[in-house]
Amino acid sequence: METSVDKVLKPAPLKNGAGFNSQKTPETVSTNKRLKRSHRQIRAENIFRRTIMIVAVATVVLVTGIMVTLAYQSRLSIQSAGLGFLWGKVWDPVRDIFGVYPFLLGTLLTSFLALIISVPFSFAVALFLGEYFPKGWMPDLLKNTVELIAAVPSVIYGFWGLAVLVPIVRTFESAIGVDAIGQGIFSSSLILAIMIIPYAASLGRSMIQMVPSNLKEAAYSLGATRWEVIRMVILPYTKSGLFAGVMLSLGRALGETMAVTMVIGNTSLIPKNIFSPGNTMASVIANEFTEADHPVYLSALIELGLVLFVVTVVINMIGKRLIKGVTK
Amino acid sequence: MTQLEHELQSVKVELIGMWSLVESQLKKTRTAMVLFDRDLAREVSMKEKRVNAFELKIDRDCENIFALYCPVAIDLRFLLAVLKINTNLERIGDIADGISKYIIEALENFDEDLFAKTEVIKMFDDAISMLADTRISFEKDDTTLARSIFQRDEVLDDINYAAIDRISNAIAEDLTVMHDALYVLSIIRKLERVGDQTKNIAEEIIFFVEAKVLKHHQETQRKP
Amino acid sequence: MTQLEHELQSVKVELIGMWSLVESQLKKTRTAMVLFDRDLAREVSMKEKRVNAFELKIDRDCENIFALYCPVAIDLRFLLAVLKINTNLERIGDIADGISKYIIEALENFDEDLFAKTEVIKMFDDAISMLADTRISFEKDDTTLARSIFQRDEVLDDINYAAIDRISNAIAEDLTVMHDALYVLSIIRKLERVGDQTKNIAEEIIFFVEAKVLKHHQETQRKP
Amino acid sequence: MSVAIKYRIGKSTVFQALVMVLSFACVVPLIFILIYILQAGITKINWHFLTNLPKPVGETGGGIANALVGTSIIIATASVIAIPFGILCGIYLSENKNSKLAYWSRLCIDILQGVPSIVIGIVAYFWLVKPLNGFSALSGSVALAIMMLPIVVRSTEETLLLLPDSLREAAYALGMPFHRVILKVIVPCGISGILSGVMLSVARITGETAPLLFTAFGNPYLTTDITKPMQSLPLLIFNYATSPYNDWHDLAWGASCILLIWVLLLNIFTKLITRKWKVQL
Amino acid sequence: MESTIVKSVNYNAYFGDNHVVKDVNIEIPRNTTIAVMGPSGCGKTTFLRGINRMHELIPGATAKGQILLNGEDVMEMHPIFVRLKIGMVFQRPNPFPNLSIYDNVIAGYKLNGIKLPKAEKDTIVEHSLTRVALWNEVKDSLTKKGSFLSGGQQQRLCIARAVAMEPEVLLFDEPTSALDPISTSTVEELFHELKKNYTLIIVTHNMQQAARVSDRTAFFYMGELVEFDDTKTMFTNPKDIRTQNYITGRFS
Amino acid sequence: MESTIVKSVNYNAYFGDNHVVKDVNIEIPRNTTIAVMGPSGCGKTTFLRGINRMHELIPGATAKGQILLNGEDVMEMHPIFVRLKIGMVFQRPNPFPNLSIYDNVIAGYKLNGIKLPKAEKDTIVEHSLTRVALWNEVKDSLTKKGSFLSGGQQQRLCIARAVAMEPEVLLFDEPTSALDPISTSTVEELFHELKKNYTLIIVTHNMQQAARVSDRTAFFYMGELVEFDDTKTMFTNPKDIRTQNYITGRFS
Ligand SMILES: Nc1ncnc2c1ncn2[C@@H]1O[C@H](COP(=O)(O)OP(=O)(O)OP(=O)(O)O)[C@@H](O)[C@H]1O
Ligand SMILES: Nc1ncnc2c1ncn2[C@@H]1O[C@H](COP(=O)(O)OP(=O)(O)OP(=O)(O)O)[C@@H](O)[C@H]1O
Ligand SMILES: [Mg+2]
Ligand SMILES: [Mg+2]
Ligand SMILES: O=P([O-])([O-])[O-]
Repeated sequence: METSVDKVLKPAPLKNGAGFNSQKTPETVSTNKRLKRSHRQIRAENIFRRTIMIVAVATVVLVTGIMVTLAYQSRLSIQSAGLGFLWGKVWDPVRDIFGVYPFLLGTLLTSFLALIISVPFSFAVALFLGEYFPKGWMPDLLKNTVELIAAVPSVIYGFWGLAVLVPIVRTFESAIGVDAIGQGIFSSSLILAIMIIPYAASLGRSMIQMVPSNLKEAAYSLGATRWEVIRMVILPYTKSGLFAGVMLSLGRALGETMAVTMVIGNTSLIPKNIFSPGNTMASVIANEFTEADHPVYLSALIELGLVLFVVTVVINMIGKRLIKGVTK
Repeated sequence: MTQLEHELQSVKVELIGMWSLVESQLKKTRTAMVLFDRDLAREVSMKEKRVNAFELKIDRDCENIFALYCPVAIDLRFLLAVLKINTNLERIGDIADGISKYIIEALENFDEDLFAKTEVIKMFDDAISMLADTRISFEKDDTTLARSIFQRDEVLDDINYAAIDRISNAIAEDLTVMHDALYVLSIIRKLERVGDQTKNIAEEIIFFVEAKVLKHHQETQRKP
Repeated sequence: MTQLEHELQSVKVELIGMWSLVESQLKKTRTAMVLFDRDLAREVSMKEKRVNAFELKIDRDCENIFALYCPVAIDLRFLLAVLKINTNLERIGDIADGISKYIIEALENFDEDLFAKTEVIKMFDDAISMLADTRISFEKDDTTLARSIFQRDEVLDDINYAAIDRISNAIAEDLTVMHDALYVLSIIRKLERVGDQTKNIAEEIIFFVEAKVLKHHQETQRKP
Repeated sequence: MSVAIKYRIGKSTVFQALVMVLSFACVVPLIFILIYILQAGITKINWHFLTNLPKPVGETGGGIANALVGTSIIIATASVIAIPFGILCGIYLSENKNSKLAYWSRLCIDILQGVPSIVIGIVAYFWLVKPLNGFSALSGSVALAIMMLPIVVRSTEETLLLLPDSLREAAYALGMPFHRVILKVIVPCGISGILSGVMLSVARITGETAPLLFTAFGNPYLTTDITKPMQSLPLLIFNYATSPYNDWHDLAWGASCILLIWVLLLNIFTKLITRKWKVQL
Repeated sequence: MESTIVKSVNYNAYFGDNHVVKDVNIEIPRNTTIAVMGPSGCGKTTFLRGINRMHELIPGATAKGQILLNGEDVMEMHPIFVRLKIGMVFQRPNPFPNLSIYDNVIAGYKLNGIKLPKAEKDTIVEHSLTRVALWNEVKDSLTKKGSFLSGGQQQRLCIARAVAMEPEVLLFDEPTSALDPISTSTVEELFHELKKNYTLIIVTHNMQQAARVSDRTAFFYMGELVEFDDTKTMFTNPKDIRTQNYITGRFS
Repeated sequence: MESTIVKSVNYNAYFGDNHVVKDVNIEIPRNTTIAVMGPSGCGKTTFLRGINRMHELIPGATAKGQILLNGEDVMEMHPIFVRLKIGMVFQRPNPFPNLSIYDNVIAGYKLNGIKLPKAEKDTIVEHSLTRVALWNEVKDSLTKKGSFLSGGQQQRLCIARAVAMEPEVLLFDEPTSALDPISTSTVEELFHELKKNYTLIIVTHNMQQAARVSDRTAFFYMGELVEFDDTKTMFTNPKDIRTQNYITGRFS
């Protein structure tokens, strides 16, 4: 019986049920079919393996392609300005002066301001959902609502910011006595702050829920209060996860284009304070890419894209690494 | 039924088999003694090996069950009881063999009168029926029957106690029965042991069924 | 040392305690017999209760260890051996008690001549020394010593075998010693049992140390 | 001792209150946004709005039919490209956890996930728009497909990794070949996770604007030719919202409202379907 | 000295409407070791967690009746007090992974915000680790993280952590079910040490373990306390037929 | 009839450079039940998984030597065929959660793409479920998902699934360690049924289980096969001191 099993492996044509004819019980018949099929399946197996491997290779090719494209297309700008590109304080395409310092500053200001505003809220939501009320309709509602924040397209935030938030900020600015423009870094930060709450919140929530309940029980059994459990068990256990959430939020804020473009005011000047209008790297590209009428200008914009790419990728990778460290 | 229960059941069956064999040994010995049938006595002597084999087998089975099933509670008590009963039955087998040996050794037929005087046959009958009754009480987990054994053993004890006087009287009356009389005394002594062993067995039965250790103490409570 | 080892150790200590007690019972019985010291005999009879208590205690302890620790392999064999040795020791205690009872029952001092003729004292001494040696072999797991017991038991068997003739000769010589002689016969019969029990104990020791069942079979191999 | 304990308990209670207040504060802006947009947009939506093209400045009325059609086509094309690719890649990653290729592939997917959408727009511009000499819906779809890819891959991979190894072993032990183990056992068991990843990625790209700016570009007319520039909802919103005309703002509010409802529905639908199809392990 | 330390009077526990512990009355003498046995889901864990009021941490869980600790109803005390007096060790070893071995042992003090002088902390750590027979194994690596220890060592560390708070009663919920046989036997040996100074209540599925380590055994069945007796008696001569069926493996 | 069905000749298994099974030679007679015991990490699971070539599914795992099934080296056969002949049941019950009970039983056919007529499927399902003593319990709910069953029922379902393929050998890796005592005893009873028709090889940590269910026992220690003997002999009179120390709980 076994020899016929062996035969199947060899490419020799299969005799139908060789060796099985002696018995004709239902089991042997099915055994027969089983073996015939299996031969075909060994080939299908190999094809399948190869397909998914090719797909995996393709992803690598894709990303390499993206990087190569960016680098190649920004070669003109890199050659002409070099590193000074980053520190140049003036951006004047008409005069072919491409210094991105104002946008760098704008990007960092908006992102960090947004981060500072959003983090307490994110962590509060994370604790609320992860520790205090993990189950029930009200926490479910909160969870879905917060997830919704992430689902709303950024262009809608931008539109709403432009139509509703900017006038409010303008009133606020005139009240505290700065130039009442409305559009500017502060407005963008507010919008961004709302938009990035869910990232840190949902990651934080899952990290907090991952804290083994037996650790919390250990603390409770030693007579700890809830606050002490949070401070001494949950926070230490999740700190790198929470930080990773912050990094992901930051990455998101840095790369965010449309909402910022619509409310930041779009000027290439160095912002004087957080209420000034400005530009971020992304918003410059969005605004000027189709207007770039000569190669160096276009190349400069692409180099800006490259910088943005590198910064966001680095920030994101740090976040990812941290998450991996925690979940492992 | 769990595997353990199966095993216990088969041990029980085996023990009952041994029991029947021992009973038949005792009965044959009685017949051999009464009829002075040396061949029958020799048969008993031969079959003693089978009793021994039974004992070994049951001991070994118990050991395996201990090792493999880790019995507790009723099962443990049952096994411990089986171990003890096993030993006791083997002793009874031994005694039957011993008595048969006397019969084989003895030079001539025993004096019938001696039997009557010493009540040795009654003793034999009692011992055999006690053994049978304990077996029944074991088969049926019947502790009432087991308890009744204790009283019946006293009859044997009384006969045994009276034996020395009766035997010495018999010898004094007729010196020629001396050899016979000494044998009969030895037989009586042995039968008294059978009574004791049976009593022990009854105790073990009560021990495992009711989990009371009756042995040695509570002499008064014993009688229901 | 695991908890189980502790428990086994304490059972061993207890069993050795019982052993010493039984030995001293036997020695006292011998003295009582030789000196016809009825008080000493009564003391033995009284102390029989302590032997019984020991037996119960050890049985109970073994039962608990079985139930609580589920012993296997060497531990299991040790416990089974302890159970059997325990029973045997109790029997020996019983025998000492029985002999003492004869001494108490007997109307006058035993005839010293009888002792010499029947070698009963030698039998007693042998039995006592065999018991002590098995104890030592148990304490030290010394199977060589345990094996030597089997040969020594044969001496007792021989004396026992010769007993009927010797006793009947003695009675025939002097009718007045009849009562004494019957008692001595009973004592010899009992001492033969002691030899058997000791032999059983030695078998158990070999069983648990070497895991060989010597009982009943391999009669030839037994002798080293 | 007792005072100390009371103090500790008090601290605990205060912190809890703080957490609750902050949590619910998050919800406020979202509700404002939703209400505002629904208020502003829902009145604009009618049959005419859905079936007509936008009118030039000055004329009232007009609709967003071109954007609706365009968005549907662009998203459908992107999905066709990204979903099978993403799922197969996710399978590879989950089945070859430790291989070199998996490491690099995973790294690339991670990178891709962090790439700002605008940068992907740039890349698509150079890959398709320039060689084909003109903006096209196809280039927009490719850009969106690249955006979808990491979401689909990661959700597939994570779902499959969550399935216990015992499941795989059960299948292997029955003598099943690799592809059957995956397609008949592993994927069906993880279907709800994979689907939710797919649907979320669709929801996500529906609202993407930046990569379309220099690819699909926008088109005031209705077209179904994917090699031509094409209008899409987010593009329309962006263009009209930043215009100075109130009529166009109205169009943008209507479009925002539709986009929002579509995204909400997709999210809710995802929740339902994943709950329904969830395989109880 | 057999004074009662823990006593439950008509204790009932519920998960929502699910009545899982029913009218349990038990008196536990000081410095004895109690094993709690019973089939899965019979309420052993729930009863155990009721004793130090961990039960009520689960949402929807309620309880009725009294648990007396030294004659005082724990329901009337603040749970923090109760838990300081009644330590608990769980099924899976749960040392705090972010703390060193040293800090793990005094985690109870740290968590409770009690500042101790270094010398006193050292004493407590050494003493507690010695009690759980871990001192010699870890004394040179006190600053390492607790999660580097083997399973059995971790569990002993958790016991040390509970012991460091000097509780009167220690509760164990299947303390060795996540350990391999060798670690199990080290932890079991430890029980024999601990029983001299503490009252131990050990929930276990492992009948042999209950047999080996406990003085008395409680048998739960469907939320009821069916039998509570000497362990030896329980295993050789149980009174209730349900107990006997359970320990002899004759499940209905 | 004691013909050898599985035989290993100098079998060695490695995880990378880690040599975990060392020169194992064992002959397993047809229709006997083998228990494999040994301390944690001694290579029991690895050896078992070597038999039906599940070992090599783990990245970096290699093996040397022969495993003969009916005299034929399984290393030379395609793993798919080996696994059809040698079924396996795992530590945690793993029914396919997306399939009904019915489909779970014939999963080996269904998922391998073998089409059987309905009547034949019905026969196989009934037959297999009857073999594992599950038919009466589930015959009215064959269309329900397998994950609704209790742990013990799930495990029996997994056994039925393996049995449905009519293998010659069944491997079990700690089949009851995730089950409660009652389920454990149902599965153990099942072994007594199965041993009549199959060769069972059961890895278990539970010595009592090994004792109860097996005809022969293999004891592994540090990757070596130390002793392989009759179970009764093994538990009453083991030959190797390491075996004795292990089964009597005297760990080094
Ligand atoms: N968190 C919970 N929520 C709701 N019901 C629960 C919860 N925990 C346990 N139960 C229910 O309470 C009953 C008793 O559970 P408990 O954990 O006390 O049992 P147990 O005897 O410890 O069982 P095991 O031996 O499996 O640990 C169970 O039937 C279970 O259904
Ligand atoms: N996937 C793996 N990768 C690398 N090493 C492994 C792997 N699985 C097991 N090992 C190593 O192989 C050795 C033997 O493992 P195996 O699982 O066979 O032991 P076991 O006897 O089954 O133990 P247990 O009783 O804990 O299941 C262990 O020391 C372990 O370190
Ligand atoms: Mg529990
Ligand atoms: Mg294993
Ligand atoms: O999400 P964005 O399109 O604004 O980057």
